[in-house]
Amino acid sequence: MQYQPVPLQEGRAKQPTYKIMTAKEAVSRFIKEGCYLGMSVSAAPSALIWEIVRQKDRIKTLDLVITSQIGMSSVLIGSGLVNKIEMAYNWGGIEGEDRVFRRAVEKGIPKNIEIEDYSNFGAAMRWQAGAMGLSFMPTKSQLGSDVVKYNPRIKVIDDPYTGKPVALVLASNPDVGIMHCARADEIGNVQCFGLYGNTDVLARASRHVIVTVEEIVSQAEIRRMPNLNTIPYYYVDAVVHAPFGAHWRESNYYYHHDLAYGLDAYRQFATQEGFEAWIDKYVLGTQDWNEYCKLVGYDRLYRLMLNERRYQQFGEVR
Amino acid sequence: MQYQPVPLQEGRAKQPTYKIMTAKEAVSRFIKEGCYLGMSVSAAPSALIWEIVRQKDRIKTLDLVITSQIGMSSVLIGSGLVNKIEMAYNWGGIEGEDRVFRRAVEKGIPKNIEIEDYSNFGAAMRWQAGAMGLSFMPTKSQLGSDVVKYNPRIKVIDDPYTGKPVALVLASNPDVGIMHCARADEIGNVQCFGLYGNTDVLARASRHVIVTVEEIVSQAEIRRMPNLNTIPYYYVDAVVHAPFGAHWRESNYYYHHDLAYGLDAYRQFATQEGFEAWIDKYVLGTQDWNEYCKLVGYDRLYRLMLNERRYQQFGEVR
Amino acid sequence: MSEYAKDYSMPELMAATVAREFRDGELAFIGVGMPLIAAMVAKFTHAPNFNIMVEFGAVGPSPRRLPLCVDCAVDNERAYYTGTLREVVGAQQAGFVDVGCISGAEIDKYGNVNSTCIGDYYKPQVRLAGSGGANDIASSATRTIIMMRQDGRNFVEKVHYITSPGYLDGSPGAREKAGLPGGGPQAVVTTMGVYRFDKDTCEMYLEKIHPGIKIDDVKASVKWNLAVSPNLVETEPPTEEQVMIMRTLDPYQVYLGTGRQTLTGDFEAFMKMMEDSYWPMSELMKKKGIL
Amino acid sequence: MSEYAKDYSMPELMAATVAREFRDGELAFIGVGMPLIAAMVAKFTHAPNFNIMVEFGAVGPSPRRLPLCVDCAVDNERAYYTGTLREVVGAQQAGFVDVGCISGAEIDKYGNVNSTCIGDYYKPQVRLAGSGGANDIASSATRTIIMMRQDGRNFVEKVHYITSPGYLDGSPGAREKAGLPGGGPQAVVTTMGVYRFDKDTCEMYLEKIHPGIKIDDVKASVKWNLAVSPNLVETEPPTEEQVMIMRTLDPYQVYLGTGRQTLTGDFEAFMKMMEDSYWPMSELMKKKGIL
Repeated sequence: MQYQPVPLQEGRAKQPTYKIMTAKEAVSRFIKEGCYLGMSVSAAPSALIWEIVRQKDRIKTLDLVITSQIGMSSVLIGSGLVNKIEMAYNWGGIEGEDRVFRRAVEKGIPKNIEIEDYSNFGAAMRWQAGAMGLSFMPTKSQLGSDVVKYNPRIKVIDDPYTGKPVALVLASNPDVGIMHCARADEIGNVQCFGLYGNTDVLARASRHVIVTVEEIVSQAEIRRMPNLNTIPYYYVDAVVHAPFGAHWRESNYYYHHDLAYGLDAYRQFATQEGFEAWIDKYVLGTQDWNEYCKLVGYDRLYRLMLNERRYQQFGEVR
Repeated sequence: MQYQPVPLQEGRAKQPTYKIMTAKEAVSRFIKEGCYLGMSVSAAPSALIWEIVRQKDRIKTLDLVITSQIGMSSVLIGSGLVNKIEMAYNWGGIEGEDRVFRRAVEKGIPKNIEIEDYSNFGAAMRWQAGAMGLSFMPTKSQLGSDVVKYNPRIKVIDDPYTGKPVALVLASNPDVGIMHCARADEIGNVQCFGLYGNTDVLARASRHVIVTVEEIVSQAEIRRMPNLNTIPYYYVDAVVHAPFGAHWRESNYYYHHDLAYGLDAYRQFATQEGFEAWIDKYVLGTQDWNEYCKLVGYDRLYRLMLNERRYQQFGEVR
Repeated sequence: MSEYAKDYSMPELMAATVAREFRDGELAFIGVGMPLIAAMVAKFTHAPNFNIMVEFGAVGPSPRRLPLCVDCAVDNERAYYTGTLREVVGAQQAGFVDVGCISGAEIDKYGNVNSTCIGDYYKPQVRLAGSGGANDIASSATRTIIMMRQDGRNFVEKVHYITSPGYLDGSPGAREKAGLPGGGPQAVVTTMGVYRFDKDTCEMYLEKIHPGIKIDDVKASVKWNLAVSPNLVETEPPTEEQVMIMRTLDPYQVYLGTGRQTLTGDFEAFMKMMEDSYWPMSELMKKKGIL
Repeated sequence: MSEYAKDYSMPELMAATVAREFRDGELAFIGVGMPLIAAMVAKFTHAPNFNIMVEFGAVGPSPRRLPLCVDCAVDNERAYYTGTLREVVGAQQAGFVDVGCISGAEIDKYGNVNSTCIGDYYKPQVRLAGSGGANDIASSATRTIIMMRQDGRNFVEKVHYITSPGYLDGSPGAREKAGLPGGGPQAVVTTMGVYRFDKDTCEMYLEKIHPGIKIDDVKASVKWNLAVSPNLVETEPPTEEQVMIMRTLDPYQVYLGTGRQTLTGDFEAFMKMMEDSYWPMSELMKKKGIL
């Protein structure tokens, strides 16, 4: 016996310190070359994705993990940043066919990407497992289908209790999770309003978390209704104030999907040249999110906001 | 081929119909002899437990499943209703030693009960599994301890991904789940305010759900902040309006724990005679929850409410 | 009861046909597009207590605008519940979803659907969207309704990739053996007719044929030897009221016509569609007693 | 820095000792009782950015009343987060909880703790509360602090039932082999002294002895041959400020004395305690700059 106590381990909790910074700073600090990047869909973290594309020469490659994504992941794919995508769905939704994704998978333009397919629930349960420090979660989705056949990381075992087949999915713990949410305080307590898909578990599963928000609020405002704290501060590394930060997608209770813009973007994405011209203008041609918003037009963004507020406002029935 | 289409199956969703009834009616309708009964702790469903004791000659026996319970489960145990309890903790908390529980386990008074021990997380994940239609959930709790040794329904397997041990807990799907919550509308959309432990998954895992609430509200009020809907209507069979329905325990933002009363009850529970006298007076001696409240005194209940509201009110920082 | 419409389109016929598959009091897992229109038609006509779940975390919305996607702010409008995907898909896995709608690029005679790729999985000729929630619905919903375009090439002997399981190889109890909790496909509604699955053989057969469609054309567009119900009937047309509801909700025919082309890049037209919707939809709801 | 208190009780010494185990910026999993008092003392003195999690679903409460249980409305007061047990215990399993406190009826030299039964599990001489969250903390918290009464009988060679795992059989890597993610026991604070666990042997040894306690009495109250640090020191007494904070928060000594007897059946005394707390606690927080 040496009378040396058991040494202290390092915990994972982020401290309750001031975390507000710019998108440029947050992306520079946390997203490294080869990063395993998780991203939300509700709402889409456009402001951060644009910034990642601006820093693409430094970041070089990413492995993406999503559940479903509509449009925004393809901005990274078309920019040549993505080596691999773990996903349930990557397409255009109402905007239709995702030609950027098709070009990459079918023709290797701008480069080949590897795909790992799941169902939405399978993909979501991977973050659920990661959030709870477990290495897998069971699901009944995916059984009997070719999703299981072509994905060696889904293991079908005999359920130890029932003897019936059950599909296990491997935990996903992204190096960095990026997401757009409604509001946060300065230490990183985050509120999501409306539907938010898997944003809560993505934040819990990720080693580092960058959140863009529509509004910054005080800690007292968070404490007014602690049931609405979707992501407590100990998960969060950086809070970025980015109003309209999900455009052209929606942010519940703030503004809705800019369909006219999304359809037009998808039209341009039909060719790689069109895609690159679009990126040159809207992403590389703007220095930050505020410049992007000016290019789109704050009058336009304000119209989207007014229309959303005509129909719904958090805490009211309109 | 017979050209007979695949027959329709029955779904589990409860319909969006009028569900308000009395505790007497709800207990009569859903809690049968030998019922496998799950109950919440935050808040405690006292009004329903009292009613179950009043109907004990009909119900005869129950198998209880809880995570932790403080005091209220012992009202059922001391009344001789409980054959088995699946649990993580059953004791008095700040009220101290649970003599009712001890008498039953150590001396078979008023009758023997079987115990199945879990940790809180292990017990909670059983309802999580049941809520999602899975037969088990993995946990890292309970490993290496005697909880696993003495509970054959916890299976320690080699994790198929890491090769390390992981403890699986069997899903729990109670016949009936009972819980006390803050507010509900008439079709059974339920809000829990503050901390609510495992009430959400208990409701999802249970075949039938009876909820007592402090307040009945309109569907529009639920829709004002749908993020606060803790238990959507399709899980709920019965809504019972029972203000102060968790006394002597607390109901967040409504009133706090009546410690003076709880300590006094526990003093009386020290002997089986004392317990029975207490039950005769407070439970069997009152016809319904309103009579119980009158016996305790609405002036006293009102003081507990005023004190809670001095310190906190949902939606405010006081 | 409303009269049958004299003037209606094929998408309107399909949406009305799907609407008739939904029953009052049910809970349905609905993506956007045509199934959403069908769900609203059902709720506004024969099924006022019918509610929808939307994948990324909404239950029972009562919107007065056209929802634009499964994670759309509009899905949130006056919903009973909003939150996570795990709530709605977890409820589905546990048996709480009565009916779900899916689509795909290919289907086989046992109702297995492909929405992942055409050609080899690793070197696809055409890469498609992937499962999204389609596999989850097909696995766990109590019954599944499949909506498909029938283009002469996509009703195949064997799909390139089973994204969403139907009755698998059609052997007795195949779904149960695979561990799937849901009941499987109940109907396939296409641009040519309505199909069901035989309870013994699990094989798809033609139950109804759309007005004006010829049986030989249907058979020619199916790659296996299609069975036809001896009681084959013509598909019931939409009622005037059903068509009126569809056109109120989707006046630009975003889901039921060429609205997307119209709106591409036209912000003013799009805003007009979203803004003008409030009053007619509110009036319609009031008339129907929908909250 | 505040002076050492001249007048303090054994529970106050223990609470102050535990408070010193908590570091600024940490997140702690805390039950009620003495650990809660220790946590508040830490936050109000050397660790203003220290926050607690309460088992049934609260994070970072800032109450001005005495919390009465782990599912108490008071735990909710001005919390950052409230909701589920799975959020806080799930976070703990994933490594987000720096430190947790547990207690029990028996402990062995490897820090295994029993709070389930004395005697045979199936026919217990004394049945106790069961694990509650103690097993979860002992399994997954980055480090665990154990608080125990030391009564001459409960520091045993082998506990009747391992409710909360310490270093199990003390063999190298025993916790990791069992699959336990947390770091294990860091200290045991009792009515006699403070113990730590040797990093090689995982055996408990006496590090500090409380003022006025004799080493022979400590050894006599331990059922194995207790190792004593060659650098044994006396436990640091609480400061005046620490004692003042404890007495402001728990004026009736509910957790640190005989308050529960006083309050039994006395509603007026209980209400007075809960009502009078608002102003002195608010003033104390203001002085300390605690939100």
